[in-house]
This record gives sequence, C-alpha cells and structure tokens, in this order.
Amino acid sequence: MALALIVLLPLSLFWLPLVGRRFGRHGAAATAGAITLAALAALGVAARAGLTGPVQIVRLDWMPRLGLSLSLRLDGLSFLFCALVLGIGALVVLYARYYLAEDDRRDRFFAFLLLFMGAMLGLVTAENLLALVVLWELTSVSSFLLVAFKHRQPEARRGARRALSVTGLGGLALLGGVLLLGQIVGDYTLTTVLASRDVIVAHPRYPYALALVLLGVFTKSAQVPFHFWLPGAMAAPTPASAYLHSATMVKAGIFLLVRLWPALSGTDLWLWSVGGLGLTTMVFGAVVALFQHDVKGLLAYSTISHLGLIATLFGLNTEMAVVAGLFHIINHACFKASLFMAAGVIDHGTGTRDMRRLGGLARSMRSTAILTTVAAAAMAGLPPLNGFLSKEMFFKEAVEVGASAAQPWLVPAVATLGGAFSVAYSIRLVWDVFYRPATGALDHDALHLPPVGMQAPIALLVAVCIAVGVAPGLVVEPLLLDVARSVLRAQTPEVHLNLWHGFNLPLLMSGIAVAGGVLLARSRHGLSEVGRGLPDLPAGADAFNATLGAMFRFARWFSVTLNRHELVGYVVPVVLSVLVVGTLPFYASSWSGLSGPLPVSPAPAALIAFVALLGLGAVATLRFHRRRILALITLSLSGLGSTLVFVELSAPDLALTQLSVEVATTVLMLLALNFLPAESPREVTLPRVVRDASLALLFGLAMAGGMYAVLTRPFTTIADFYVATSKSHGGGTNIVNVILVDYRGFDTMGEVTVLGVAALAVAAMLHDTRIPRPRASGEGRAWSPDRHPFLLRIMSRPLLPLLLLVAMYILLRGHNLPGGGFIAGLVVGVALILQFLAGGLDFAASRLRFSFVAAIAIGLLVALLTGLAAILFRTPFLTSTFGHVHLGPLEFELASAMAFDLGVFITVVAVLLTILTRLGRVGVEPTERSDA
Amino acid sequence: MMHLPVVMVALPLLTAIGCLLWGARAVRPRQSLVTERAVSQASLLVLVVISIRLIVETAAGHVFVYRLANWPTPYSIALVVDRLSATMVALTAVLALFVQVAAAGDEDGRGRFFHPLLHLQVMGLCGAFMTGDLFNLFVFFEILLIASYALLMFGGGAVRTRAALHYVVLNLVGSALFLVAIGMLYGTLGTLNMADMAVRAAQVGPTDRPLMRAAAGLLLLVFGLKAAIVPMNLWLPPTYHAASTPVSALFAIMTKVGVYGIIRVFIPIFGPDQGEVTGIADPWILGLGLATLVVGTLGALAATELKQLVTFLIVNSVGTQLTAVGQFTEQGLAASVYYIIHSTFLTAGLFLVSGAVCHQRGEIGGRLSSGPAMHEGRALGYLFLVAAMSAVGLPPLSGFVSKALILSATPPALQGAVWPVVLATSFLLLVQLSRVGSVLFWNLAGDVPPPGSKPGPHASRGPALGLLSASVLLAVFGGPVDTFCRDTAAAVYDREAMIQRVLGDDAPTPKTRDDMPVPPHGYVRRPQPEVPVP
Amino acid sequence: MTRWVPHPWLSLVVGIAWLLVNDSIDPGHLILAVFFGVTIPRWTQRFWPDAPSIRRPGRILRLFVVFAYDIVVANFVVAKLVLGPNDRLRPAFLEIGLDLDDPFAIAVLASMITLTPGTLSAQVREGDGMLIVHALDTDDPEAEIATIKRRYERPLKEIFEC
Amino acid sequence: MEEIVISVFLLFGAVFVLLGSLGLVKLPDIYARLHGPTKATTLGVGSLLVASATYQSTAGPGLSVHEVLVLVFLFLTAPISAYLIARAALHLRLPGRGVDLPADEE
Amino acid sequence: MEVLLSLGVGAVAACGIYLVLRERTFSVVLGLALLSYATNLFLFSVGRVTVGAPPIANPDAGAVAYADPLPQALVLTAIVIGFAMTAFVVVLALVARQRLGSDEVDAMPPRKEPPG
Amino acid sequence: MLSVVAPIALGVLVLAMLLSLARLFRGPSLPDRILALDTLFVNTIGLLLVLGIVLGTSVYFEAVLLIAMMGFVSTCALAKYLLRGDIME
Ligand code: NA
Ligand code: NA
Repeated sequence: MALALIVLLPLSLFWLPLVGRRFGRHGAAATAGAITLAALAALGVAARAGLTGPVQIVRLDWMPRLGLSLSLRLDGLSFLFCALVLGIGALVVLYARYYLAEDDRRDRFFAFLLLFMGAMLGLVTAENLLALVVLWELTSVSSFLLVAFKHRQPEARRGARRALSVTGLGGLALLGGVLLLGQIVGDYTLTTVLASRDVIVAHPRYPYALALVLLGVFTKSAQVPFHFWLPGAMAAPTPASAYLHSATMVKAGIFLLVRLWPALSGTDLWLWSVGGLGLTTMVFGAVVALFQHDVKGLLAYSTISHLGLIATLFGLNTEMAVVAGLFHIINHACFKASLFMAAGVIDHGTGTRDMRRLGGLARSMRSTAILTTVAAAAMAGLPPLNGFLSKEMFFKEAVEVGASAAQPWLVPAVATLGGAFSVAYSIRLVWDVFYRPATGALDHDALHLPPVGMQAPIALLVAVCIAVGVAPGLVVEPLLLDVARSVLRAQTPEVHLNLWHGFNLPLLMSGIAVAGGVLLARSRHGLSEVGRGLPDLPAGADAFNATLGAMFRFARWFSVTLNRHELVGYVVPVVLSVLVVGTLPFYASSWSGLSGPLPVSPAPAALIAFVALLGLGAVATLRFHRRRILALITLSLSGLGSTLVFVELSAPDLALTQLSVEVATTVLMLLALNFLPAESPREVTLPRVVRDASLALLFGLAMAGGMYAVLTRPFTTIADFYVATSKSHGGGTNIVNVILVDYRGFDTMGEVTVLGVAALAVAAMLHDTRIPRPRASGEGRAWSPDRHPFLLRIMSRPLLPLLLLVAMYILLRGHNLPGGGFIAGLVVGVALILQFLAGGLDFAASRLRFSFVAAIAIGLLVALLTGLAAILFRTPFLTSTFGHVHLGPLEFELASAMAFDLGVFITVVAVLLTILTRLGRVGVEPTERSDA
Repeated sequence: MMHLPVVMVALPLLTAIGCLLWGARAVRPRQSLVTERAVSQASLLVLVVISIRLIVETAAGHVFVYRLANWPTPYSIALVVDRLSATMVALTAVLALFVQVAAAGDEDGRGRFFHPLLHLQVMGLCGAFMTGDLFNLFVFFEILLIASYALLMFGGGAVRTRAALHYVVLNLVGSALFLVAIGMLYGTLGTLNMADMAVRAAQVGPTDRPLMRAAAGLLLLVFGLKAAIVPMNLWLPPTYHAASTPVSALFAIMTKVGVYGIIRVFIPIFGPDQGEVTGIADPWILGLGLATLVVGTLGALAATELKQLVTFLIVNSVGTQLTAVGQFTEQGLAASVYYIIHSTFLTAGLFLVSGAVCHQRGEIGGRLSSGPAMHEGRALGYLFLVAAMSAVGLPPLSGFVSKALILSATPPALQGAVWPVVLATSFLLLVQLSRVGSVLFWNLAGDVPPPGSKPGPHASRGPALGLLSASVLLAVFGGPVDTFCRDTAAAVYDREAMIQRVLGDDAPTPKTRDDMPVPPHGYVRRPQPEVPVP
Repeated sequence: MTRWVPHPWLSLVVGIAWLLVNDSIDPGHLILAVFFGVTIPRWTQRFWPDAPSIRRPGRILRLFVVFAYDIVVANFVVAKLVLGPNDRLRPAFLEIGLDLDDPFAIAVLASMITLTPGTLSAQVREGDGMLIVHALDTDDPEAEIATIKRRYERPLKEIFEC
Repeated sequence: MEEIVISVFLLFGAVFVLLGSLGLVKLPDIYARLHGPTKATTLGVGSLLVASATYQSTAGPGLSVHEVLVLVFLFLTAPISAYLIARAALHLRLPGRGVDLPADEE
Repeated sequence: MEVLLSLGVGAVAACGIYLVLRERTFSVVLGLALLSYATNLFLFSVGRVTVGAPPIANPDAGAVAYADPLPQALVLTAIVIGFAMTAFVVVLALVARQRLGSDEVDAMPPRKEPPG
Repeated sequence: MLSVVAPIALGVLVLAMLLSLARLFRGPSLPDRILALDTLFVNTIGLLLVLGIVLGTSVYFEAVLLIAMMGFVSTCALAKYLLRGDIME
C-alpha cells in the first residue's frame, strides 16, 4: 500500500498545485512540497521492511490479455532511484519556490514537475515492462512540458520538441524491444524476465530486442549519437534542468540498463554496444563540455560525459563494474544537481550564464563560489569527494576489462583522457565564473544575491558529496550493497568503500588525469580553434535535423506536388485499380477463367437492334458530348435502348422504371443546362485524350469480359423461392414487385430514403441559389417571346386527369402486374411536370399548395409506419399480410404491402416535385448588373 | 427487445421525418430549430441507450438475427447484430450525439435540414453496420453517402462545393463498381445474404476462382474507396477539410464503414478455410494498409493547416486499422476493433478542437504558423495535447494501448514488415504533432486574441472534451475493452457459428433452378405466427 | 352537383377510361371508376379553371366521323407524297383567321388540322387570332383554308360556343 | 379469321409506321418532315393497336380494349409535339424549301 | 446473346468512363449516366438472360418458366438510387458553376475563402 | 399466318427505327433531331405491340402506355428548351 502511495501520490495529485495557488502566493510550491514529502514518507514506510528480503510487489491488472499490469516492485534498485527522485525532488521544489517566485505560471510548473516525478517513480518501481514503457513515455511528455515552460522563447520550444522527438523515438523503440522481450519470455513481468536470461540471450531475436531496448536507453540517457537533445533542453527553467537533466530523467535510461542487466548483459554484443558507446560518449561529452560558454551547456555536456561513464561501467559485463556504476549514479546525482542549482543562482543573480561575460564572482557570491567549487571538484573526481571514489573504481574496472583486449592500454588510456577533460572543464567552470578577474561586462553592485532557500539545497547536496567522500563506508556502503544485491543477487561481490586504496594504477591514472586536466584548462585558448569546430561536428543534431528536414521535404513533394487535387487524379487510380483487380485473376489463370462451360445462345433480331440502339446512343453521346443539348438527345436514345433491352429480356417493371426515370432525368438536365454553357470547348491535349480513351476502352473490355465470364457459367440461385412463394405467401403475382415491397422491402425503404435525402439536399443547396437567366441561347439567339406555347398550354389540361388515371392504374395493379408505387409516382410526377412545362412554374406551383418537403416526410412516414405496424402484431418490421376483403357485393384482395407502396408513391411524387421546382426556381430575371 | 436492431434504423428515420414535418410548419427556417434540436438530441440519446443495450446483449453471447418481413434467411434481408455490429452502431450513436451537441451551438443554423440530414446519415451508418445482406449494404451505403453529400455541402461556399463535386463523382463511380461486384458475386454464388455467401463461396470450383478473385478485388476496391485506402486515398483530405467542423467530426466514422465492409467480407467469405477462395486478398490488404499508413503520415508531415493535418491523421488511422485487420488473425482483428473505437472518437474530437482553434485564431485560421493568442488557448491547448498524445500513441492514452495491441498481435512472420512501419510512422507523427502544438499554442504573435474574434463556438468545447475523454476512458478500462474486442474478433472469425445463427439449423443447401418446383417444406412461413427466435 | 362533379363530361371520360384500361366492368372496378371519375376531375380542376362547357354534344359524333375519315385519307395522301419525288411538293404556310374564341376549341381545331391531310398547325398567334398552318402540298391556299373552316371550325364553334 | 384481321392490321400498321419514318428521312425540310411522323405514324400505331387488341382479346382471358387509351393519348399528343417542334423550327428560322416563313414573333 | 450483351455493356461503360474523365461537369454527368446504364444492365444480366418469360407468376407454370426476378428487383432499386444521385449531381454541377464561376470540374474557388 | 406476318412486321418496324435513327444522327437542325427522337419513341410503341403479339403476352402494354407518355413529355421539354431556354419559367 505504501508502495503504491509512493507513485500514486504525485501521479494522481499532480494537478493539485493548479488549485494550490488559491492558498496564497506559494501555495503551489507548498502543495508540491507536501506531496513530495508525503511520498518520501511513504517510501520510508515501504522500505521499513528492509530491502534485503524478497522484493515487495503490488499488483493491479490493467490489460491482462495484453500482458499489461500495473504492478510495482520495491527492491534496492528501485529504492535508490525513488530516494533520488524524491530526495532531490524535494530540494528542487524548495529551490524552485524561490527561483520562480516571480513567475505567475509557477503553479503549472509545479504541476508538471509532480507529473514528471510520479512518472519517474512509477518507472523505477515498475514490475511490468509494458507499464514501464507507459511511464517512460510519460516522463518524456512531462519533460517536454517543462522544457518548453518558457514557451515564448524560440529556443525553449525548439529544445522541448527536439528532446521529445529523440526520447520519443527511443520510447517507441523501447516499446518494440519490450514487446519482443515479452514475446520471447512469454511474460512482461520483470521477475520472470530477469530470471530468463538464458532463454533471451539464446533467442534468435535477441539482437533485435537488445537493439531496440538500447535505442531507448541511449536516447533517454543522451548517449552519442543521440546526445544532442540534452543541451537544447537546457532552455528549461534551471530547477527542471537540475532535476530532470542531471539527477533523474536522463538516469532513466541508465536505470533501465541496470534493470535489465541481469537479463540482457554478458554477451559480446552488450559489451561492444553499451561499453563502446558509453566510452565514446564519455570522452566526447567531456571534450565538448570544455568549450562551452554557457554554464548550463557545460554542465549538460558534462552530464552526457558522466552518463557515458556510467553506461560504460554497465557495459563491461563485470559485477564490480555494476557496483561502481550504481555508486557513480548516486554521486553524479548529488554533485550535478548542486551544480545546476548553482548555475541557476548565478543566472538568477547576474542575468547571464555566459562564461565569457562572467568572472570575479567569488567576492560577491562567496558562499555560492565555495559550494560550486566543492561540487566541481567532486565532478572532476578529486579527493576527498564522492566523485573521486567512483572514478577510481571506474579506472580500476577499465584496467581490468581492458586487459583482456588486444590493446590492453586502449581502454585505460581513453578513460584517463576522459578524466583529464573532466578535470579541465571543472576548472574552467570554477575559474571563469568565480576566480578570474571580472570582465567588466557585469555590474557587480546590481547582483541579485540568492535567498537562503536557494542556497540550502545546494549546501545540503554538497555536504552529501563530502560525507560520501570522507566516510563512504558509513554513509553509503550499506545502501549501495542493498542496491547491488537487488541487481546482482548471488553474484554481488565484496565491496569495501574506502577513500584510500593505496598507490595503484587507478591512482596513477587519476594523477595523470588531474595533471592533464590542469594543462588542458590552461591551454584551452590555444585549443579553442579546435574546440570551436567541435560542436559543429556533423553531430547528431545536424544529422537529425537534416534527416527530418529531408523527410518533411519528401512528404511535401509526395503529398502536395504529386497530388494536384483534380478529379481525374481521383478517378484514374480507381479505374486503374479496376483494371488490375479485374484482369489480374484472369491473366493468372491464362485467361481460361474468362469463358465458362455454357455455350452462348443465339441473339434474337430485336435484341440485336435494341443493344445496337443502346450502344449507338452511348457512342453518339461520346461523339457529341461537347454539344450538350445534342448529347442529351443521344443519351435518351441510349436510355431508350436500355429500356427496350429490359423489355426484350423479360423485365417489364425495369423497362417502365428506366423509361420514367429517363424522362425525369432529361427534364432535370435541361433545367440545369439552361444555366450551363451550351457547348464544351475542345480539350486540346492529344496525350490526355489518348490516355483516357485507352483507359476507357480497357475498362469497357474488362467489364465485358467479367460479364461474359458470369453469363457463361452455370448458376444456382435463391430466386426460385420467390417464384414459388410470391403468389401463395406474398399475395402477388408480380414477383419483382413482391420482392420490392415484401421480401426485400427493406431495400425499398432505403431506396426511397435515398430519394428523399437527394431532394432535401437539392432543396438545401438551391435554397439561396439564384442565377440570372441567360438573355439568349448559347449561340446568341434571343429567346422566343412565346413563354407558354399555346397548344401545349391548353391541351396539357385535359391530359392531366388522363395521366393521373394511368398512374392510379399502375399503382393499384403493381402487386400483380408490372407497375407499383414507384412507377406510379413517377407517372404522377411527370404528369405534373408537364403542367409546369405547359403553364409555367407559377401557374402550376400555385395550384400545388402544400409543402413538398413535408410531403416527402409524409410519404416516408407512411412507408415506415406500414413497416412498424407489423411490430404491433409481434412480427418483424415490414412483415406483410394479405387477404380477401368482402364488402357487400365486392370482393377484392388487399395486401398490407400496398400501403407500403402508397408511401413509396407519395415520396416519389414529392421528391420529383421538390427537385424540379427548386431547380425551376433558380432562374431569376436578369438585371443590368448581372449582364456586365 | 427483439426489435432493437430495426429501431436503430427506424428511429433515426422517424426523427428525420419529424424534424422535416416540424420544420415545414415554420415560416422561417430557423424558427423550428429549437424544437428540432431537442427532438434530435432526445432521439440520439435513445439511440445511444439502445445501442448500449445491444452491446450488453451481444456481449453476453447473444446474436440478433432480425429477419425483415419475416421471411426465412437467406431469402429475406436479415439484420445481423453481433458484438462488432453493436459496437459500430454504438460508436455511431455516441459520435452523432456529440456532433449534434457541437453543432447545436450555431452551426446547424447555417444551412437547411441539418438535423434531418444528421439522422439520415446515422440511419445509413447503422443500417450498413447491421445488415447481413450485401445488396442491402449497398443501399445503406447509398443512404449514408447521399446524406454525407448533403452534409458536406452544409453551410455552402465555393471550397466546399468544389470538394463535394469531386467527392460525389468519385463515389458515384464507386457505387457503380459496387453494383458490378454484387453482380459478379450473385451471378456466381446465387445469393445475397453474406452468411449464405460464405457457405457457397467455400464450394466454388477451381474454374470459378478467377471470377471470384475479380469480384473480391472489386469489393476491396469499393470498400477501399470508402475507407480511403491507397491508391484511392487522395480524395479524403480535401473533402474532410472542406466540410464544416461538426460534419467533419461526424465523418470520422465514415472511413470505418469501408474497413467494416472489408472485415465482414474478407474474413467470413474470403477468409481462412474457404476452399478455392481462401485468403483471396490477404496479402493485398496488409500491403495496402501499410502503404496507407505511410501515405497518411507523409500527408500529415506535409500539412500546412490544422484541419488538413487531421484529415491526414484519418488516412493514417485507416492504414493502421487495415494493418491490423490485414494480419488476418483474431488478435489482429481485436486490435483493430479497439483501434477503430479509439480513432473514431479521437479524430472527431480533434476536428472539434481544430474547428475551435481555427475559429479563435481569426484570419489566420488553422495555418500552421505563428498566430495570435486564443480566447480559450489554455483549454484548447490541453485538449490538443491529449489528442496529439493519443494520436501519436503516447501513453497513458488509448492511442498507446491500441498501438501496443497491434504490435503485439502481429505474428512473428509479419513483424519485420509491420513493426518498422508502425513505429516509424508514430515517430514522424510525434515530430509533427509536437511541432504543430508548439506553433499553435506556444508561438504566439501577441498576448491578446485578434480583434473581432469570438470565444465560441462554446458548444464545441464540451463535446470535444467528451470525445477526447474517450482516449482516457478506453485506456483506463483497457482491460475490459480489450477482452470485449477479443471476444468480438473471435465471434467474427467463428464462421460456422455465425452461419448457424443466420441461416438456422435447416440452412438451405443450394438448389439448382431445375429442381425446385414447389417451396420446400421448411420455407413456408405463414400461417406460422411465431417469429424465428434468434 | 357542380361542386362534386365540376366537369361531368370529363368525369364520364375518366370513368370510362378506367373501365377501358382495366378491361373490366366488375363491381369493384365500377366503384373505382365512379370514385376516380369524381376525385380526379375535382382535384385537377385547379389546373383547368376555365374548362369550356359542351353546348351541343350531339354534334360531336358527326364531327368525329368526318375527322376519322379525314385521318385515314390524310395518311394515304401523305404516303403518296412521301413516296413521290420531293420536287413535286408545293408547300405553303397558311394563315387562318380564327372565328373561334374559346382557347380549348382553338386547340382542338389546331390538333385536328395537324392530324388531317397535308396540314400541320405550326403556330397559334393569340394576339390577332391567327392560326398558322403548314401545308405540305397545296395549289390553292384559300380553298384549303375554306375547307378547314368549314369542316372543322364551324362544328367546333357549334359544340363549344353555341 | 381473327388471325387474318390481326395480320392485316399488323402489316398495314407496320408499313405506315415505316412510311412515317421514311418521310422523316426523305422529305426536304423540317416543316415537311413533320408531316410524316405525325400522320402516318399515328395511324400506323393505331392499326397496330387494333391488331394487338384483337390478338389479346382472342388469345387472352377476356376482352382487351385498353389499347384504346394509348390511341387516344397518341391522338392528343401528336399535334402538340408537332406544334412545339414546328414552333421551335420557326423560332430558329430554319429554312423551308419553297416557302416563306411567317413572321415568327407575335 | 451473351456476347452481344457483354459487348454492348462494355461499350456503354467505356463511353461512360471516357466522359467521366472529361473536364466539364456536364460531360461527367453524361458519363455517370452512361456508366449507370452499363452497371444496371450488368447487374440485371447476372440473373442470366431469358426472352419472353417475365416474372409474373402463373400458378400453372414451373419455376424455370421465369426470368430471375431477384436481379430485376435489385436493378430497380439501383435505377431509383441512380436517379437520386443523378439529380443531386446535376444540381451540384449547377451550384458549382455558380459558386466557382466555371463549369470545369477542377475549377478553383474565385477568391480565398477560409474553409471550415 | 401470324407467325409469318408478325416477324415481318417486326422487321419493318426495326427498319423504321433505323430510318428515324438516321435522321437523328444526320440532323441537321436540333428540331430535326427532336422530331427524330419523337418518331423513334412512336416506332418503339409499334414495335412493342408487335412484340407482345410475337411473344404472346400482354405485359408490355404498360410499357407502351408509358413510352407514349414519356416520349411526349421529353419532346415537349426539348422543344421548349430551344424556344425559351428555361423550360419551367
Ligand atoms: Na436513367
Ligand atoms: Na407525337
């Protein structure tokens, strides 16, 4: 429980500081501090049981089938990191309380800080690897928010983004690595994974898993070549840098390295990748640090260097090196956090962190100078400070492991070189800031001296550095052993930490390093020519930027240049895809699948004529498509051909429908054509015409081929059921109509809905569209003044009752013979259209005084209610019934489907009226202005 | 209880009718809006409740087989509601409710018939998600398409008109191809019910294989067009970009219809153990999914405008879904179901946030360059942060969970192809979205919002919050949701059980046309009053 | 009566047409015929507000016989002209001053002219009451006009305008 | 007997329909061409309708007179179509061979 | 018969696709209409083609005596839906011409207009 | 007898259709083409009547009725377009 509280307190209450501002100026800081201390207390309670026994685990299943559970473990290693996170966290909160005293967004800062703290605590206590990844990414996100805290500054935004990008990349890789590990082991539980080293290492996918995990580790811990985000992240407020970028977040990578050390280490691959890259990073960071001008920049590179050192130790595959690495984690956290805070004090006091402007601060900032000097000495590895001890251990391991290499001197030499640079930049830091004569760039009287609250955390950390250095056996050894045991278990070596080990090779190396460091520091101006080039090395940042830049450029080219958002650009891929899916299968079968086993049947002469009409109409439409009215005529021709094909091939209902729709379409297009150009200009580019023609031809061939392939195959179908039951069970002899209103009435319901929506859409689109009528035809001919030609106007009137009668006839007989609500609706619609044509819109519309839209709704309602009525009889929607009705001398058959058909009928009429009258109303009398 | 499936279709239609009739009474178009809003919202709430009921029922193992007009399957159209259908329907209802609330601020008054059209769109979606009949699916596709055309044009304007023109023409071509595909399948299998198709597809001979492959390819193409799969992805960004904000949020579910169609066709009909047609399109689907994922991501990188970016995120999400579906494993499908739920809410929420951002930034709109402060910059910023994290797949949100599910579902043989693409695209999105968030919310040209800009539309913040909170809830309740998704996927893969349920115990064997003079005994329905109990 | 059956003749026609189209005089269809005979003209009245009343229905039959005869003749005439050489045609536009006032009567006249030998109504000029007729082959336009007036216009005037 | 009646009407009708179309193709100008279809075709279709009515009455279950309706309809509409087309031709001032066009506009 | 119909449908479809690929909205509308003729005929024909056997049930005839009614019902639905779509796209073309100032399918909006 | 005459009539009507079609394609004016289309509709009516006799069925009657009606309306619309542009003003 206490274990869970450690994590949950900051993670679930991170928003409290946002509220905490209500409790006074420093309510946010106080809230954050209280939460941190409470978590610290919880840690104390949790650790009371001791860290030597079996690890404590709490478990909460989150996504069990994925293998993700929220289980926490507390062992030596997680205790150490919890203690660092919370201990330094508490100090940082205290420090920030003063550092950000003037910032009115500090409540947010503390919230983000708590969020980060919680994520970090969860990460280091995670028992489930997937949960670890979750929290790992959360540290990246909260760090992003912290780095960008001063988001008005471009470098803050840039730094934050870069940090997030690089660590996010690592996080994704880690996710992959963890998933691989989980799949290899069969479990994401750390306990199981740590016990499965032999399985993991022997698995063929071990290299991939390792590579992915290490990518996460290296990015997070800023190892070369992924180091470059860390200096950029220095744009964060100093308390955040001190916390995240020295003590905690960057150590998350290192933490994972140790965490998985028992499971992944011990192979050459591990040695070379972790050790090799660590060593490189150590030297690189140290060298670059020397030539930084920004105090925080120097500290950032120094951090990189020290993280490299720690990584090297873990890479060496020896138990003692692990102990040394763990020790250095503690030491580095102490001195680097204090140095960052000191940098903040300097920045806070002088307004600059540029070492070229600073100088001579020892006098005015005496206590800071002393504290910084001690911490820097620890960083340089000078006795009697903590840094010295762990560095000695590092040198010792370097010598021992290096001894087995082909060039036994190489590793120790490189280590010493790193040490020398370390000494050099430490000297430079202290010298340039405090002890050299003032540059004159600063007004020493206007210095802003740090409050005690900012000094105290530094002093406390420096005191720890000294205490550990002087009395390691007393102060740190028990903890270190507990921690080491949690990693190394039975293999934990005997460790005795002493300041003095006697004269040995490591001591000699230290001596050389110090001497070299002093030398380097003195001659650094001479080296600065070399140094100036260093940060500009084609290092990670540039490569990263270049890669991303290229990626963005490629993306723009791919998405913008290649796609001009033209209709053909959308349609042609579809056509091409049709050609591929339509021809590839037949091609693969050597075209044998194209023709089925059935023989073709002879075509009746009439059918030949009708198909010819259809085809000729289409070809003529193509031929005349630029002369639009003519194209409409030829389109009707094709439609007529289609109608006749339906007639010939035993589909009377289809023929009727096609025909009526055809006319309605023609009227519609004529209405629209009045406001469109009468002719299309010739398209000039021959290549395009050729391309389109070939595509069209191939498409037509594919369709013909597909159709032929279907028609020449034998076939079994469910359709005979309809034939057999239409009369007996559906109450109608027109099988197609019974299908439409009964068997598949649901389709028809949908179909009339589509019609209704189309009408609504047209009404909505044309609601406020008014277009001046053209004064003359496309050829410039004036319109005839005869608005409503006489004979049509007069004779259409007696035609109307006749046509309505026909419509009623078609409506009522549809269930048994060709016809039905849809066709009847079209007939009525067309009959009314005739009135519009003959008498004009105003004449006809003023005689139809009802809302067409409401009529659509009513039609749909009738159909829908017919369907729903079935539910009242406890049968499914649309279930129909029929029977003979006897009314006196009358006897007739009624089917409930007829009510449905009536709904269809009403809808169709209303839809036609809506669409055509809306379209008819678009035209307005031309004004002078519209002619211009 | 039994009628619940059809209510999901009938109620939206009834609501649309009601709104139309009410609206027709009003003299001025806006006059009836208040009532329409209330009716529309109440109806959507009922739909949400019903759909949750459907989920509860189906989660308990029940499958609704609603034989419309009370004819036996496969002769009737049957609505088949299993876990997956129920999920999709619920997703639709909830999304529509949020969209309705968002639009009820003032967007719905900028044109005519918003609420009827919204309900008709919902009707089309629900029908498409529930129907067990291929041609009926076509009909519902058309309903949802025509409603989407109308909604796309909602609010007017030249940009919208141009986008609509392209979208409509392209989809008309697509609909024509759908009919051809249906024709080829009917002409070979002789049936339209998808369960019956699965039965008959397993029996086709080797000579019919090319024809079936072509038909399957055409269907893939048709669904791919709806879903915006490469190479038919190009239409989506300009179209969704042009739509008004609530409409584009609603469109977040449109692409899922295509993916859903692929799931329903390519697993039971052309899936495993189907004789000659086994796995007819499997490698294609995975390959196209990965390609879509890449193309969507590249588009997101190239985006210069916020809403445009979101549209590419949709393409990206389609690719992701297909990558999961295309593995053709139960786990892959489970992951994709989870992802579908996640991405629907996420992209819809992102659209609403984007709409508010564009609105509040005044003239500069959603352009990804330094702009003025926003009235609600802080709130919108946090909403965007959550959305972006979820989109990238950063924990602890549903985006992370879904990516973990997809990656972990990938069988080892496919990991080499799938993992690098999924991880790399996630990384690129991370880079781009952090850039975008930083530009929009941090790189401010001034402290005060632009003159003349208004803080509204207020109504969209609540729905955006609601939609994005799904990212949190789906992650928090990841365990049960994951279990549900896995059961859902298992049910989709359990072809035999589905066939049993849909076609009943006396699943008819194919009859040749020559030997069926009278209706076989089992088919006679009347005068049996009893309804086939699913 | 006029409220329910505004156009008795039309109602009759509609009713008969219903029976015709259904080929049936079942009681059911008779009822439907009455039903539609009442409802359809009633509803369509609005589109034909100024429908003429028939004053002398007895003349209709006679006119019909004349007309039917002319149609058959017209077809043979046109057949001959079609099959003959084109350059033998003597086409002309005739302008007929109308004595009829009722628009419906004029329309009926124009229609009859179109359906009968060699003539075709091309335009009704409502302004000056002129009917313009295209004659396919005529040597004496005036005689042609006189025939038309005699055979068709006068009976129509009797039927519709007393 | 019926068969002969039907055959005669059938042939007569078909030939007149053909004549109408022949006139359409052969006659020299639009005004002349209008005569072919409006007259010959109407009568031709009328004969075919009679043939059909006779056939359906003898072959089918009962009397078939509904064809009359089509005939009525054709007789009502043919002049209107012709009128409108002529009107359009006059409006377009399409030349007629050997005639002067009357003044178009009122 | 099968060859004839296939070729006819193919020809209509080819003309339709060619027109859909044109640059003017009206041509595209024509193309879509042709395309829908072709697909409707295709769908109709897959029920196999029969002359002189309309599916009007006659209790005396056997099942084989009729053309397959199911595709006919499907095509009827498809025709109606096609009409709705045609109506919409025609009006859309009109509105596009009005708002974009040109009837080109790819006409650009006349002036900058903020989307959304 | 009918079995001989009916196909002949059918052939004659197909010939008539071809002639109308020729006028439709040849034009030269739009009224010519509209007239040709109108004639084609009427030809079709005849053709269907004969087809009904050939196939011994009456189910084409509605098609005949509708072709008569629809052909007429589309002719009116086309002609009115030539006259006024706006066919429904
Ligand atoms: Na059509
Ligand atoms: Na006519």
